[in-house]
This record gives sequence, C-alpha cells and structure tokens, in this order.
Amino acid sequence: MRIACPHCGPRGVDEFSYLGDATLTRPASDAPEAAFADYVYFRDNPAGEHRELWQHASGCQSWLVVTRDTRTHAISQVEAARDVALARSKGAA
Amino acid sequence: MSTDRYSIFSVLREALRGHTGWKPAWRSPDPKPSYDVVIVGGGGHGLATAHYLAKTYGVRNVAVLEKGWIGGGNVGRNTTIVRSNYLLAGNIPFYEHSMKLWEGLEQDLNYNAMVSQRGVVNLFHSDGQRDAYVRRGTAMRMHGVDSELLDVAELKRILPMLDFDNARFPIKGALRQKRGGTVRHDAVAWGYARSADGFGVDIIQNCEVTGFRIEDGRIKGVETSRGFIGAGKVGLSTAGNSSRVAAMAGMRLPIESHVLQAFVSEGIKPFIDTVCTFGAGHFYISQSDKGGLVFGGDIDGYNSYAQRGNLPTVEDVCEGGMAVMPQIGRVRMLRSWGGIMDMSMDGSPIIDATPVQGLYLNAGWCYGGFKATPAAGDCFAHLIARDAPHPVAAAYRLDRFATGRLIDEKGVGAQPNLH
Amino acid sequence: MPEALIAKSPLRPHVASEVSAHGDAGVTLRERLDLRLAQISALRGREQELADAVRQAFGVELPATSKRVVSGPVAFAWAGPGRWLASSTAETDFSALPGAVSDQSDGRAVLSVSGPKARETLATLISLDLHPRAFATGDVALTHAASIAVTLWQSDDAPTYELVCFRTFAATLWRWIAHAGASRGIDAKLG
Amino acid sequence: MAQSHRLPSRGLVDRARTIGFRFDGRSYEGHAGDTLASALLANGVRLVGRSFKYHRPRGVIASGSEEPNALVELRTGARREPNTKATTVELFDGLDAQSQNRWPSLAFDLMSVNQLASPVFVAGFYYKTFMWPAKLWEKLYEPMIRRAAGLGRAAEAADPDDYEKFTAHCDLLVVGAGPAGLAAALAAGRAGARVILADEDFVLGGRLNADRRVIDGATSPDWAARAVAELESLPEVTVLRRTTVLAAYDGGVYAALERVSDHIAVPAAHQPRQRLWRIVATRAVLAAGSLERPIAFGNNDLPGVMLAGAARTYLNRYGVAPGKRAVVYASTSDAARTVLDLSAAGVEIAAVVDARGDAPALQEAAKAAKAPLILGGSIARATGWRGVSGCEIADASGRTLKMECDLVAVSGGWNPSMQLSTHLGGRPVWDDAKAAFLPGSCPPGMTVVGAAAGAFGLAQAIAAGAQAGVEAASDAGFAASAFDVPSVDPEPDVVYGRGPWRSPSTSAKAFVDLQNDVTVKDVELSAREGFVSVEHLKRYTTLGMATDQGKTANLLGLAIMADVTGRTIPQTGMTLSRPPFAPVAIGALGGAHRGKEFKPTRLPPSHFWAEEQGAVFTETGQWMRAAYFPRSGEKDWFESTMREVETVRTKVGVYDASTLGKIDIQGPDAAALLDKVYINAFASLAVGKARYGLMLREDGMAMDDGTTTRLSDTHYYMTTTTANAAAVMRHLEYAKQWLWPELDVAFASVTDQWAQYAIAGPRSREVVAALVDEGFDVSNEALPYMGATELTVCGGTRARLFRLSFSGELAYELAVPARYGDAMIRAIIKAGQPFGICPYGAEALSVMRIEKGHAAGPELNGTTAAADLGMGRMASKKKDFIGRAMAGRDGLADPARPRLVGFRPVDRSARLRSGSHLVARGAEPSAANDAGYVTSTAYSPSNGHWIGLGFLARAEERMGEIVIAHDPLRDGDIEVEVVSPVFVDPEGARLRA
Repeated sequence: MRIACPHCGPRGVDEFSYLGDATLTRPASDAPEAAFADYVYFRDNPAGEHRELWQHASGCQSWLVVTRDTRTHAISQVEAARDVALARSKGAA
Repeated sequence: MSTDRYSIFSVLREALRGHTGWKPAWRSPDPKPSYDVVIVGGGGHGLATAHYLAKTYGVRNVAVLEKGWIGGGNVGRNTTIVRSNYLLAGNIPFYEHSMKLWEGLEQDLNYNAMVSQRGVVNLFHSDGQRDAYVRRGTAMRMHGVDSELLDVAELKRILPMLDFDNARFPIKGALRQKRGGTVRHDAVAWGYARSADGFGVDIIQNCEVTGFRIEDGRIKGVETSRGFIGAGKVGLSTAGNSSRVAAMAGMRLPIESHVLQAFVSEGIKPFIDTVCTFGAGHFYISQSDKGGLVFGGDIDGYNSYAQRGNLPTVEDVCEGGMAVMPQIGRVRMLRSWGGIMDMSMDGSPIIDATPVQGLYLNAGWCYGGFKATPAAGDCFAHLIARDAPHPVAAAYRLDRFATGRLIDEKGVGAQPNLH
Repeated sequence: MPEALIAKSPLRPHVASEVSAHGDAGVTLRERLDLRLAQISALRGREQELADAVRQAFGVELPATSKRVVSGPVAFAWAGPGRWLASSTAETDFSALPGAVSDQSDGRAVLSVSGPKARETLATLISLDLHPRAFATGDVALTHAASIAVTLWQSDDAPTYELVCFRTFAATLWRWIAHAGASRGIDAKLG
Repeated sequence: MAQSHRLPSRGLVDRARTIGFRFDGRSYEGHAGDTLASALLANGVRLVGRSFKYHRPRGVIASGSEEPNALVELRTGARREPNTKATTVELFDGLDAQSQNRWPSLAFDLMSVNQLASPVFVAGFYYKTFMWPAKLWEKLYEPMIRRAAGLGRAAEAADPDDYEKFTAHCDLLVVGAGPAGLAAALAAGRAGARVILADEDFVLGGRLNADRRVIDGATSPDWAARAVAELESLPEVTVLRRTTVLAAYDGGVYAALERVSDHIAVPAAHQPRQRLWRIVATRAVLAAGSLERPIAFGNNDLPGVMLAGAARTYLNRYGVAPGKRAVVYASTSDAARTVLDLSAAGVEIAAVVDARGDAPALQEAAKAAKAPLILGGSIARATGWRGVSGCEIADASGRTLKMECDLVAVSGGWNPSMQLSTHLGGRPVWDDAKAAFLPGSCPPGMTVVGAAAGAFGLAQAIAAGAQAGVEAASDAGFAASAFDVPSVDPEPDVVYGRGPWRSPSTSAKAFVDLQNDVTVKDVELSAREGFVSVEHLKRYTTLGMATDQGKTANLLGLAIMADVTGRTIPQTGMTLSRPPFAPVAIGALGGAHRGKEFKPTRLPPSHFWAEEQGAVFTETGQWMRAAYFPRSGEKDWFESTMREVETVRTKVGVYDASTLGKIDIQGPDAAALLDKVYINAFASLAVGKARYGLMLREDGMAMDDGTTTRLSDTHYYMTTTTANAAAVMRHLEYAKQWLWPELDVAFASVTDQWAQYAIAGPRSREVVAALVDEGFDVSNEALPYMGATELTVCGGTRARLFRLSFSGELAYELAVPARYGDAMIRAIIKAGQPFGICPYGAEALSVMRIEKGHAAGPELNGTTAAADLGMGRMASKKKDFIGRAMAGRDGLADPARPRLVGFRPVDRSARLRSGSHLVARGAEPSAANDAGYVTSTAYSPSNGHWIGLGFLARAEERMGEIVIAHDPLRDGDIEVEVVSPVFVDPEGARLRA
C-alpha cells in the first residue's frame, strides 16, 4: 500500500503510522464522561470508505486524514490533518 | 450401512470397503421457519456455541447461519496456537477453561483435532521483560495454571536453533506453559459442526444475514439471503465482521477490524517441537504435523476487511524470524494469508447481552480467538441459554469501557493497532 | 581550569569500518564534519517575516516544496511544512532568524554517498525513486533508510547524495551503506 | 552410460562445457544450460524422489516451478535447501543434491510399506482415529506422524549467506519473458519508458525456447535472444533473469525474488545469495504464460509420466530425450507438437491417445509420426516398477490395449498463470470454451496478456503484449511507434483440454495432487463426507497445499469434484491463489540486517570512553547503556553496583543521561500546549525553572513522565523517558496538528543534540564548579533545586546546567553539544578525581531511583493511572488535559485498585524479587487473594537490605502490614512489610542541599 503524502508525494505504507478513525471529535472539556468514553472507545468500523488518521512518521511528521476503502485498500483522498481540523473548528465556530 | 462413529475400528472397516460407508460430516438442511436460537456465523465460535448449547445446556432447536462455507473465517486462517498464559484476572480463568476443554475436546467431539500440548515458550531479552513474565507466570500459578521459568541452558536444550551467540537482543530466558500447544484448526470447525449436527443443530451454509427483525426492543428473527428465519434468541459470533453485523441491529462497538497475516513454510522434517515467541521483534513460530513451519507476527495495523495484508509486515515478520532463528533462512515460505481480526479497544473480548432483548454478542477477540474457541462457545452458550454470564467470562462486559474496568493485557490503551 | 573540550565524530573506526574499493570506486562514502545545522520552524502569522529575513540575510527564497536552495556556504532544505533544515559550512548563526530555531549541529550527522553506483547502493536501503527523471540535484526527501529516519538530498550530478540522520544512528547507517556498497566497489573513509 | 539420453544435437545447452554434479552420492555429468532435472534425465535417471505419504517412486513431470515431484535437498550443511525443485535448479560445478523422504535409500525405500496400509491412509483418516487414549497423542501418534511428514530437512546451522533488498520504480513491470512479455517490454522500452522485465528462468523466451516455432523467418529461440539483446541495449530497461515475481500488493507494489547466486556453488565475495525486489510499478503486464495440467489415470505418478509440454522442453531446449518410446495422451491439439517433436528427435511414438477424439492436429501428428491413433480413448493405467514400462489403453469401445513404452506424455490442457491477478482479491472467470479460468478484475494498473489471459496462440500473444506495452508507454507520457507484429509459422485450430479430466477408474491409484498423494478416490471421499466446497476439499484432502501450490493439481481436483457432485466447475468454486507465487526463502524476506544489525544500535556520547573503562553494557531499546563499571577485584555486577551507589551517596558519581528523550518546544503557545499534555501546570512555571510532569493517554493511563524546563517565555526543554521519546514526539505533534490546530508551537527533537551527564552526590557542586567557566555561579542560592541556567564550561563550550536529581542526592545535569560529549565525560572524571568521583551505570541508577520511590518503566506499564502512582493530587483541576475525563471513571477510582507502595523484607537478609505477587499473610496464594504485585526491587546499601516498589490493593489501609511476596517460579515466598515507597531521605533535604 502506498499513501500520497500531500507534502512529500507517494510513499510506502511503512513510512506512516496509523491511529484510526478521523471522524471522531474530542468532546469539549465540559462534556459528560460518557461522551469521552464514546470518543475513546467506540467506532463505526465501516466496511467501505473510512476516513482515518495516519502520521507520516518517517517523513515530514505531518498527521494526515486518509480516505480509504477498507474492503479494497484503495485510497481516494489524502489531506493534511491540520487543515481538516482547522476547517472543522471554523465550521463549528 | 453407513458409519457414524469414528475410531480406528471404523476406519479399518471402511478401509476394507473402499470408504464407501462414511456419511457426510454434517447435513445440509434447508432452514426451518424458526428456531429457539439462531447463531450468526459458522466459524469456530459459532459452531462451538451450537455444540455446547445442544450438549451442555440442552438447547437443540438451533441453527448456525454461515454466509459462505463453515470454518472459512479465522478458525481456518490462524496459526493454531492454544495457551492460557495470560496476565490478568479477567482473562486467566477464561482461557484456562478453554485449555481444559481443549484437553478433552477430541473425546467430547469424537473427532481428532490433533490437540498437541507441545508447550508455548515466550522468550525474554531483558531483566524487565523477565520480571513482567514472572508476574504473568505467578498470576497463572495463582489461578492453578502451569507456568515455569526457563534459563538459557534449558532453552539451549529445547530450542537449539535459536541465535544465542550473535543476537542484537540476547536471549536471557523464557516463560513456558507446557500445556499450551497447537490444534489442527480446520478440524476444530469440522469437529464442532459434526457434533452439533449430531444433536440436531441445523448448519446452514451460503446463508447470509442481511438484517434483524426487532420489535419493541426484542429480537424476533433474522433476515437472510434465504429468507426470514424466526428466532427466540440470536447470538452474534461473526469475528472480524462484528461491527458490520451489529450495525444492522443499530449498535456501535468498541471494535476495529484489522488484518493479521500469517505464513506457512514448505514441509520439512521435525525442526521445532514447541511454540516459540520472540520477545524483541514480531515473530512466533511452531511446526505443523505436516511439517510446515507456521509463523506470524504483528497485525498490519490499519482497519481492513480485505483478508490480505501488505509487504512491509511480511518483511518485518521474516526479519524477526531471522533475528531469533537464522537457521530457517533457506526454508521457503509457501503461503501467506490474511484474516480479519475484531480488535477490541482494550485487547480483550466481549461476551455479553446487548441492549436488544434476546440479542447476544460474542466479539472482540483480537488475534486470540482461536485458542478461545471452546470456552467462547461454552460461555456464549451459557449466556444465551441462561441469560447470565458464565463465571469465567464475567469480566467480558460491554460496559467496561465506560466504567474503566478494562482488561488491558498489554497496557497500550485504546489503540487496537498496538494490541 | 579544565582543558578545552575537543569535538569528536559519532563514528569511530570500530563501529564504522573503513573499506577501500578494489579498482575504481563505484560508490564513495564519507562523513561531513564541516556543517552547522539548525532546524527552523515558521511561527504562525510570521511566515513572511521569516522568508524575508532569510532572503535578506542569505539571498535565497525559502523553498515551499521539497527542495534545497544553496547560497554560498549556506543552504536551506525543506524539512516538512513550515520547517527547514539550514546548513552552513561557515560559522553562520541561524538563531537570530524570526522563527523557532533549534541548533542541530550535534543532533544530526551527515553522510555523503556518491559515484556511479551510489543510486544502486541507496536503493537497497531507501525506497524512494532516485532516478534522474524523478529526483535531481536540489531535490530533498524526508524518508527512511531501512528503519533509520533520514533527510536526503542530491547535491550534485556525480551524483552525490547527502543523508542526514540523528547522530546516534550514524554509525549503524554507515555500516549498512558500507555493507550494501561492498559488492559495488565501495570506498568508505572516516574524517 | 554417460548422458545416455542426450540427443546428438538440439537445444540451448553448451555442449562444450561439461559440468560435474552429484545426486545421492553418485557422480554425473551435464552441460552448462542444464537444469538438475534435465541433466538427470540426460543421464537416464528417472527415479528422483519419493512421495509424501505413500513413498511411491516419483520422477520429473514438469519443467518449471510447477514441478510437484522432483524435489531434492540441494547443497549440504548450513546451506542445505530442502524441497528444491530439480526443474528450477541451474546446474553448476560441484552441485550436490540428495533425494528426500526415503529410508534407507531412494531405490529401496522401506517406508514404501506405507502403500500397503494405503487403504487406511485416505484423506482425513487422522481426524477419525488416534484419539484413544488421549495422552498417547503427544507421546506416540504425533511424533510418528511428524517424522513421516515433511520432506527435506532444514539446514544444519544459521544461514551463512547474505540477502539484499532493493526497491525499484518503473513505468511498466512485465512479468514473464515469453513472446507476449518480450513484445510488451520491447514496445514500451523502445518508446523510452522505464521498464522492468522479470522472468524466473535463466534463459529468456519462455516457450519460445521449448518449442520449434518460426518468427519472422527465425527460429523462436533466436527471435527471443535477439529481442532480449535489444532490450538489454535500452538504457531504461532492466532485464531480470532468475527473478520470480512473487506477489502483487496494494498501490502497484510487487515483490520479486532474484536468485543472484543460486546457480553457483557459493556466492561470490560480498554478493548476496538472493535479492528481494520491491517494485513500484505504474503499470504491469502479466505475461506469465500458462501451465499444463495432467489427466488423472492409474499410476499417473510413475516416473516416465510427463506433461506433454515438458517433454518438448526437454527435447528442444535441453537436447534430452525423456524416453525412447512414448505414448502421448491428450485432450488438446497442442500435444500434437509433442508427437511431432518426439518423433523428429527419434523417439518412437507407440500410440497417440486423443482423449476427446476431436483434435485434428493430434490426428495429423499421429499420421506423420506413423503412430497408431486411439480416438476417444484413455490410458487406464501406467505400468512398471519404479518407472513406466508400459500402459494399458482403453479405446472408445472399451477394449484394453497394452502398450510398451517408457514415456507417457500427457496433456489435459493449459491453465493460464494468472495468480498475480488474483492477489488483490480479483475473482477469475471460468471460460467454458477454453476450459480455463481467465483473469477477472485485475489489480489497478495490471493487464494480462498472452497465454496468461487465455490467448494461447503465438501471434495473438505477441500482438496483445505489444499493444499492452504501447499503452503503458503512452500512459507514462511516451509516444510509442506502432509495433510491427512479426509473422509466425501457421498455427492449427485449437482444441482446448475440455476433459475428460480422469480416466475411467481402475484399481490403480490415480493421482490429482502428486506431491500430497491426493487421489481421485480422496476427492470422491471428500464429496461423500460433505466437504464439497472447493475450500473444504483443499483443507480436507490437502489438495493444492504442497510446495507446487497446486499449480498442476488445483483445477483437476476442482473439475473432478464438479464431476462427482454433478455440478459445473464455476458452481463448485474457483481456485484462488495467495502470495507468494512460488515459495520464497525466509532469509530473502528477512534481508540484510541480521544478527547484531537486526536493529540500529544507538551509542550515547560517553560510549567510547565507557568501553575504555571496561564497562558492561546493556540493551535498552535500541540504545546500549553502560550497566556498571567493574573494577578489578569486584566479582560481579552486584559488587560493582553497590560500590557505585555508595560513591554517589557519599561522594559523587557521574552518569550518562543522554538517552533520555529531549524535545525543544518553542512558540507563543508552547505553554498552552504543555498544559494540554501534562496533568500539571506548566504555564505558571518560572523562566529558569524545571518541573516534573506526568502525561496521560486519553484513556486516563499514565503515558510518560519527565522534567520540563522553561528557558524563556516561549521556549521549553522537555525530557522524556528513554523508551518513549518517539511516542511522546508523535503525541505532541498529534495534539498540535489535530487536537488543537490553532496552537502556535514548534517541536524539534534534540535527543541527540545534547550529551547530558548527571553529576550526583554530596560533592557534585564542587565538581560542577570546577567545570564551569569563570563568572558563573552554581551555588545553592544562584541555582537552587529545580533551577536551570545556560552557561559555558571548560573554556567556552556552551552548556545547559540543571539542578535535577533522580538519585535523590544533590545533583546536576550538565548538557553540552554532543560532539563534546566524549571530552566532557573525560573532563568531569578529571575534575571529580579530587572528590572521589566514579562513573555509575544503569544498575546503580535503578537502585537509587527505587530507593527514592521514583516511578519508572515497570511502574509506568500502561495500566497505571496517576492516582495509582500516588500522583493523583498533581492533576490540575483548573484546566482540561489529555486523559482528564477518563481518569475520573469509577473503575479507576476504586480503592481496590492497586496503588504504589514500598516493601521491605521482614527478614532483612531476604531477597525481594520483581514480578512477585502480593497476598495477605496466612492467605492461600490464589487468584481470589491476589492483592497486587512487585514491580521493582533493589538491594539498598543505604538501608542495608532489599527494598521494593509495587502496587497493592487498598494500600492506604495497609501501611505497616506484613504481606507475602509470592514468587513460586523462583525463590518462593517471603514476608514483606508494606512501607512508604521512599526509602532514602524522605524529606528531600539532600537534593536541596
């Protein structure tokens, strides 16, 4: 599998480290404990398109949001996680 | 006349008549309109659950629904290791229950699954690792499970092919569970299927569950590719597909599906007669009765339903193998395969009722599902039949993530790719 | 009063063996001990200020993509978004630049690999495409050599590649390159 | 007679070069260009192996990596390679091979008595027996089965050879250098595209070398050789011989194995034995050709039964007659070439059996060879002892003819070699007309051409290959000129091998999978017992699981299962393949970095000096740390360590702390970020001060700890544990880029930038004072406990000095740029000499931190929360931080959760060991009474006895209680007293001195 880092270009999967579901949002500090438990532990785990966090750990250190099909491993989009996060917080604001 | 019971005598008798008298190991019935219990998933766990439901708990109006062919999931794609060398109180009694069931399995099923207690040896390479293994071995002893510490001299005797002289991370000893070992994986599925079938359980292959009928919070049956099948109770035992199946019932699980690759070499004459795990890299190995070296390492580390992995993991495993056992360099890897692991968020399984009345969940086995097969079957059957958890599986609750009573053997937290 | 401290390379003959090529060297391996290094990160809203300061002080544009620009003794290699690895063969002080500047002169080691078999030798450790159609003088990549993280650039058309790694990985990286180069006529000398 | 079966001419072998080799201890000769199989056949050696289960005599049946029978142990000792296919071994001088799986000898194999019991040894018999009594399985049955199973033996010692990995990128990867592959490579290569052409053989051309074809007026081997020469002249084309493409992976990644040195006795100096290629290809053309399949008939495993195409290969490529008198048995028109080629080489054709009775080409060939033709017939069985001496043929009317022959050339048709096209889950599609599975959906970027795609004609293959090459080149931006497809000799109308798949059954065994001894009857039994899914069939009978991966067996087994169960082939299933395409040495996948080079070795700055001191080192992750510094007269680590601790506690010692992770944190929001990742506050830390910090994972468990110093308003210097340095960096980047992207902060790893020495002990200030340059004040007032300052040492070397203590003594950490690390340790030792300084290692450090009750790796084990570590009160209530919410869960607040405490043995001479569990005195050491565990222990010279740290349930209530440290795996149990985890200077007076 190869991931096209938006900064470095396509690289082998061994340059990246995986975290998981990128659709989860860290609850606000005043959110109930249950919201945090849901955030930390529960997943949609879809068979199909999955937005997920990877870090280009052996490269530019960027965290990335990769859109990948978990049935075929085909990658349709790779974005810088920071951009996604900034857009999301703007959207929320 | 057909032959039902397996024994050396029946084999000899059949040998004399060209083996024409053997019956199918299980029937291929059409589904009945309804059952007392429907088990979704004809893998090792589902079939074992059916066996124990029928044999131990007397529930015999049972169907096992399998979307493909039975035993085609992880029970047919693993490295066949059985052991109960766990650390935590939530796990040890369960896996030891499983170990005991393995020890009597063949007589229970009248099927030789080649349960081979050849021992499981976990190498350690530092004082810290040794202490962690002592803690584990002591916990095992306190639960009545066998464990022993091996020094290097002893290791050299039983595993002379290890690299004792030139290793980057010198081998300093090992923890061994002598009663651990391997079991012929396919035979487990077939043995349970044949036994359950013998008790009247319907094993229905090529029958995919497409939905659940739930009324007033209570399960009524399952929609399938072969039509609706009514059920008083439904047990989910779908391993890597647990999240997908649970989603049909409106549930989200603390599970990610990951791919784990494993490998087998060409058959060679007896080379290693125990299971051995490397403590400074991702590699474990045993040898099958056919002579193949069966080995594996870590999961690929990303969500996947594809039943195949990628090259870096293959290389990583072989690198580990060469680091600890450089004598296998010229043995050839023959086949690789990938299984979908239901990685729970603390690395331990879930056997619990769900918010839907009559719907039960057996999931989150990570890569430990095979060794758990008998106990998972027994405990899941207990839960379904009696609506109460089996005492050895009492910790495997779905609410432990919210309460913080986690069972995290590895201490890596909610990151399944590290379990 | 104690004596002044003498600088030492992270490499020593017994951990980074020297090898001479038989005949023409296909690949030459050297350590570079003449570089000052600094990691420079732009601070939020001050990216332009940093770029201007670099232009003013050194007469180059900070590269926005994976390139390395050279100006006299000084060079700036892209090191990730908003981050650069500055190097100098002179006594350049980068700390005054308006950004987060972190001295890496001792944190990193630089190995130079050159010659007609350099690319082939590196292909045993690095999975990047270093073919001239894909990677040329002035190009930079952040990647790994086997398991060792490296910043890599091509500094001339010999070709010469320079590999920057964390200092304590340098001895291993040296041995791995020397080993890969053994069948390709390597000339590896310290100092 | 030497090379009795070598033809006077023909073939690509170099008759001028004779090569000597040994098989089973006997010497033979062959020629350069032979394989071991062709050389054995040239010498008239037909019996080369014994089968897996029944130990039946076996010979060469194929001519490539699909060979199921002719397996040998190649080489000896540490280089012994079991199960090596003689058909793929290139002959070299001194080659030494042994047959396998026989005792005492190949010709006289006593194990063949197994055949007598063969009525019992059917598929799956072992599932039905060997169950009683249970305990005999491991003792008797299993060892017996295991000794019988397996084929060759592993090497006797560690693999002495080297391996190499190599990554290559290309516009086009062509798999297979037969006609289609050569055309594809030429078309793309001429256009200027970067092409890699890989083929497993050592001579390129595929069947062009095995058949007598004419292309553009040239013989097919000549055409192939010219094409290869042209390809090798193109600068952007890489031609890889002896290279098997093993697997396709996601993203256009392919794995291939090049056998660099397997064709010589021992690799040349510095050369690897094999090279693993990782090929990243934009496009791939799969032109792997096809493999012939046999027909099942009685005794179809006897030496002398050979695939019809392989017979041609031996004739045409190697100049070897695989027999003197042949019967050709086929259901395809392709086998007509075998009839003609055998006949042309002087092999008598005893009969041609056209299994379907509809192949005009076979009929013509029989006529040309003046051989009797049996239309619609079958071979009922081959006869002979250790080799074919004849066969019984049933004609269409059922009459049996007995025929003398020493070769049965058989063809049941051809299976496209499209394994790679299924590696990413592509499902092959059954083509009834061609009687073959053809590639379905392929991996992205892959095109299948030629016989691999079911286009069995030569002209067709070349045209399709060229077309795919042109497309790949144009995809990569190269305009390819039209490829002139050459003219070829006329090709007959094709009759494909559409069955029959087996001869009418006889009492003789008819094999489906030769290597695993799976017979037609086993397939029937499998069906009878309900194992009718093709996967169940494979698993129950072991069909297709042997080292040939079922290349000749799988489809045959599937077809027979379809036949037996009255279903079509696609209804019955399909044969999917998984990587690798051909078995691959584990060493090659492991690569170059073995032994001490398995992982990088990181050496801290004092390493070389420590080596000179005779230090004993210990691995800590990738680091090597000095464990202790033995002095003459000290008998073990314990004595040295005690002396080092004693010296620190009474005088002064120095320790290289450089392995700690160090992170430079800068930016206006540096403080804000630290407040997010640490449970305690850092925004409030004064400039010039250090603070201990604990960070949690989001699930509330302790992740790492260390001290962080504020160097300026916007600049911090963080230290992490040695083990977690990379994980913490990743965590910080995650927090910055994903969780709080608005924060303006930058990180730099400076772990290796600084050599950092802990100088600890009551005299440490004097040592430090002797090192710092004039004008810097290191007094308690100027630099109090937890103070930090930047200064210069030894005449101008810039340094950072921290007043930190892990040992509990008055202590400093002095950091200088790493290049001065070596000189610095020497200077410290010199400056410390008057004060009695000694270096101390990780062992002494560990003793002192346990004496002080500091948590370290064994306590930060990923399952301990701040409260468990006694740091619950450190957590700020005024801010959000990672892990805050989850740390508050009921389960973590449970008083039954074990908390950190100290222990000391009641019998002060007793040794306490880590890993022990804790139980109340008088209680059974059972699961129910398990109250915790001991994490760290040390002999405390300050206390004069062993001490320990550990986690104990309801610890607060149990101070002073005597409990049992239960250690059944080692020394047994000892009584310990529960005490505070701080054993030395609990008030901390010393470190503030």
